[in-house]
Amino acid sequence: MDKFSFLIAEGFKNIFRHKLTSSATIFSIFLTLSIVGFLILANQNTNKIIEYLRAKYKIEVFFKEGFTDDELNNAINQIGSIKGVRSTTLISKKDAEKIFKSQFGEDIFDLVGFNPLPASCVVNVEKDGIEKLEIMPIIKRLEMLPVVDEIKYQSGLISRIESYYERFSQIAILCFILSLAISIFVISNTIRLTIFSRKNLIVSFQLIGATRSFVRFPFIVEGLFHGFFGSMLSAIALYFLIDYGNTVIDDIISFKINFDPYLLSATLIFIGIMISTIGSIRATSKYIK
Amino acid sequence: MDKFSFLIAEGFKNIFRHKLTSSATIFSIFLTLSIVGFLILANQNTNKIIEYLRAKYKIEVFFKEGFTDDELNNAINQIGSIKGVRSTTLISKKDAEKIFKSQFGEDIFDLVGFNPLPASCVVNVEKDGIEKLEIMPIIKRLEMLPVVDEIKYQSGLISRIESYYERFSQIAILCFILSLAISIFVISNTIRLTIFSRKNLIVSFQLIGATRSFVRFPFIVEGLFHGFFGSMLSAIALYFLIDYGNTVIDDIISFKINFDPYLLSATLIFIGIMISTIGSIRATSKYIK
Amino acid sequence: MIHLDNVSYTFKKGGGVTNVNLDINESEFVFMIGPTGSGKTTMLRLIYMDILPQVGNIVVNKFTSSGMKPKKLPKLRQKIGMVFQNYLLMNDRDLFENVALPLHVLGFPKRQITELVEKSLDEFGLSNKVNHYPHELSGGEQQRACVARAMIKDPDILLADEPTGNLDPVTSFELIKIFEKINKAGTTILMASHNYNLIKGRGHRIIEIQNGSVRS
Amino acid sequence: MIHLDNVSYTFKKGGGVTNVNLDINESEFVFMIGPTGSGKTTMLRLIYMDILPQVGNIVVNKFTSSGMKPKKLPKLRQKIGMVFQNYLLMNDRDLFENVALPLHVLGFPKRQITELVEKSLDEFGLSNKVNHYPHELSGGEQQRACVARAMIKDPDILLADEPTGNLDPVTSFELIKIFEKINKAGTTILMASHNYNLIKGRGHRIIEIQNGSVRS
Ligand SMILES: Nc1ncnc2c1ncn2[C@@H]1O[C@H](COP(=O)(O)OP(=O)(O)OP(=O)(O)O)[C@@H](O)[C@H]1O
Ligand SMILES: Nc1ncnc2c1ncn2[C@@H]1O[C@H](COP(=O)(O)OP(=O)(O)OP(=O)(O)O)[C@@H](O)[C@H]1O
Ligand SMILES: [Mg+2]
Ligand SMILES: [Mg+2]
Repeated sequence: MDKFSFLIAEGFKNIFRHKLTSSATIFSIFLTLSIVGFLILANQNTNKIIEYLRAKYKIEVFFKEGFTDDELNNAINQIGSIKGVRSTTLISKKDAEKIFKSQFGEDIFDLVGFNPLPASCVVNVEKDGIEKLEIMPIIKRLEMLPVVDEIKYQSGLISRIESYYERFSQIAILCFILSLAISIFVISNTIRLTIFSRKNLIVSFQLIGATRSFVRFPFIVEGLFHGFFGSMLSAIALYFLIDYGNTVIDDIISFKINFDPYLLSATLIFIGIMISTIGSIRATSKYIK
Repeated sequence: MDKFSFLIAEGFKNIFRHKLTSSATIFSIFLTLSIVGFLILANQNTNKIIEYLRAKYKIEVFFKEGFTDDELNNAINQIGSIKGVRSTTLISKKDAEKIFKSQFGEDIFDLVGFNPLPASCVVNVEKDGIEKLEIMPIIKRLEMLPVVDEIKYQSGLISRIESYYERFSQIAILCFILSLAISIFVISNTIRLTIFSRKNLIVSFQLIGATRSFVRFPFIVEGLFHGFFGSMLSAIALYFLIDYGNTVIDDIISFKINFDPYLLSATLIFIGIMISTIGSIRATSKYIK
Repeated sequence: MIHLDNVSYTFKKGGGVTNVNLDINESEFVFMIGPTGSGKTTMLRLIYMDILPQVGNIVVNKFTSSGMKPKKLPKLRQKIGMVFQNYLLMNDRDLFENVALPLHVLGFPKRQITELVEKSLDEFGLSNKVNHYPHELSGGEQQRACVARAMIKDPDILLADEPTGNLDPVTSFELIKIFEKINKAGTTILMASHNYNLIKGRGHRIIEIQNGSVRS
Repeated sequence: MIHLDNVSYTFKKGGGVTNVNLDINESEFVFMIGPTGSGKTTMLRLIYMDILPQVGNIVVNKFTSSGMKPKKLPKLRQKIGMVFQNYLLMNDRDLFENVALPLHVLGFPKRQITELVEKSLDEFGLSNKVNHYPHELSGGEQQRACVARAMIKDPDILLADEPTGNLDPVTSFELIKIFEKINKAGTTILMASHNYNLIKGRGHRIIEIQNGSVRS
């Protein structure tokens, strides 16, 4: 019991005994986990881009002549319930007239004496969600409706948008993994150096009869603390950075970065403690015979 | 002369005398500059996104009735020479007919007995270049042409595209600056630790009468070498990463990351040597009285 | 207690000890003398098994060098007090903490540790230096601190490598008397020294090392 | 050559030297004796200006302690040879490189350095250890290495702090004879030692330090 509390106390004292190396470790955990946290957030927010692009995409459905408004409304409701459809807008024959006017600058009634333009419907696709949007199943379902005459869609466009998005999020995930790997390396590297500067102490400990676990335990306590403190700092820094960033960005382009500070902190602290503790154990082993 | 060559040799020998600290420094330069290099490339390639979005944007210009094809062609040429205009496509009355057919599923000739649709022209805006694209000056120029009847454009869309792009490239630049700052900190931190582990040697040097510059010079040589070697490694790693990445990405979405390996290497090596050398000088100073 | 059976150890660059046979019984007080570089420190390192013999066998307090595993070393060393020639104090903690360390390793209760350490520092005339870090001690003070640390746990065996090198004659003599006292109380002592004047005529066994071999 | 004028230096935690007056002339050979912890090392540190006096003034070889700037220290120390009590060899380089270092500091040509170092190592009986790193040397060998390093540049002043602590009587005596030789050739020597037997009756001035003060 006395031994255990001594070892815990040793771990804590070492943080202050070796201020430079402690601060270096905490600092490097702080720096690298800030990047990791930043990229976690970036990843969580990449879907905003696909939302934006998907929002611009629409399918136009032209209806056959001779259906009543009720029947059309009915059809519209059916369309609205298709998976992948976000919203539908009926463009009645009247609306089509206005569109013709705006598009060609002339009144179709004046030109022809009657309204030959068909009623139609603009189908907007789902913009949320990160799964790849498949357009063909929607088209198939639409074609099955009896009221539908013709369907206009740019099959190329949506798949291009999706693949752009896919590339983008692949890069984002790649960045994240890369930065996580680099964090692990940088932190381990720092820990390796800090423990290297204490290798003589480790040897001396063993020469006076300390067991491996006796030597190692304070390092684990230290590692835990460094990991906790460094990642905590990065979580705090990110919180304020994004909080401030959000007010600035919001003013300019009305966009807010989504984030859950508790989840972010928990993730970062978990990562920080894991890397730091494991790094300490591994680096110590090198000098423990 | 003998002293100078001794000091150079000392610097080189120290790299091997202190293998662990040398490799740690090189490793940390390599890691952090890899991120920096990656972000330099990402920055250089963000314009691909704006290009894609701008390519989707077009201005439609409707012509008045009663102009000859020559006059229209003349106008089109004038439009093509407006700053910010990439290309123009004439849509003659015939073309408009086809478009009507594809848009409304009916033949305008059948409906009306003549072609009331005006000739028009689709104007594509410049997609290259990273400056913000201003659409209004183009519109103003277009309005001044006598052949022009009406102009259709989505003033909102282009500015939204541009501001999205602006945000995106701001974030990219922010990431870059952040990563550069973090690199500087991480590298300095590592150097600080490596020199900390040699502080007794520095003190001993001074006790036997070495001048400050005598003590410091080998560290500078070492710093130069570490910086050069670490950044070189990161340049090589990035080169192969991107070379491989390009073949993979190219297969999937026909996109190639632009990069100039010489410029990239030169930039990274410059940054690496600067940070490492300055870091070494600063860290040494702490222990040189 | 300590048995060396035809032990040899040669460093890669030469030097070391060859064909050493030595028996030290429980409660013996043995001096080891020999010129500089003759292998005294190497002998002691072999006994506390910092290095293991390349030839021959060593038995210390029932621990045998052949097939010695790193895991068992702490058990052996917890029974041995070591005074290192180069002190090896931990420079990240003060005198008190340095001397207390072996007791923490053995899991002594805190109050007893404070008591024992204070008594020991008093005995070695270091009571007014408790809060000094090693670099804040004079050479002789560091050396005594190292002796205090070796003796604090009342070891079965005390190995002392040149423990009076930085002590004046008076303090050296006092140290020998302290050693004789704990030797009477049962501790086996092996002490390497150059200071023949200090040890001669005290009735203890003296073994002489020369060029890595024992001369009798 | 060395003048201490009412010099005092007290460490924050106590200890140090008080009101020291001392004059050592050119080519003198002075022994400084005193019990452990009396302030010998502190005196020497003051003389090579590792610490500057809080009271009083020190003049060494025309360098004055009051207003001493760190920039001028190397000039002073290049004329002084120091044998440190705790050796302070550079553990990242071998014996040869350690001993050669002061000559590199002074900018000697390479060939001359090799020659001088080989001669010196020979004189100290270390020729067969040229490629040993400090931790591969015995205590006494390290100590002689430190002496060799101090003497290699033929300094005006040699300050030696307990240079025989880890040497056997024979080697210690040889060292004193080497010191006497260079002293004859003009080097001023101040040597701190506990070993009264070694230094008595050799006709050199002996100053006694006790509790931080000089007794005459
Ligand atoms: N790690 C090592 N590598 C190579 N040679 C070594 C090593 N350690 C010691 N030696 C050599 O072995 C010989 C014996 O060394 P040891 O330290 O045992 O001598 P010692 O009797 O303790 O001498 P001293 O009285 O000077 O301390 C010496 O010549 C030394 O140079
Ligand atoms: N850095 C320091 N901080 C505090 N006290 C110190 C410091 N250095 C030395 N002392 C104290 O000053 C006193 C004189 O120390 P000094 O090293 O000069 O003694 P010394 O005569 O060289 O002894 P020894 O013969 O043991 O080497 C000692 O009591 C020591 O504890
Ligand atoms: Mg020895
Ligand atoms: Mg001293």
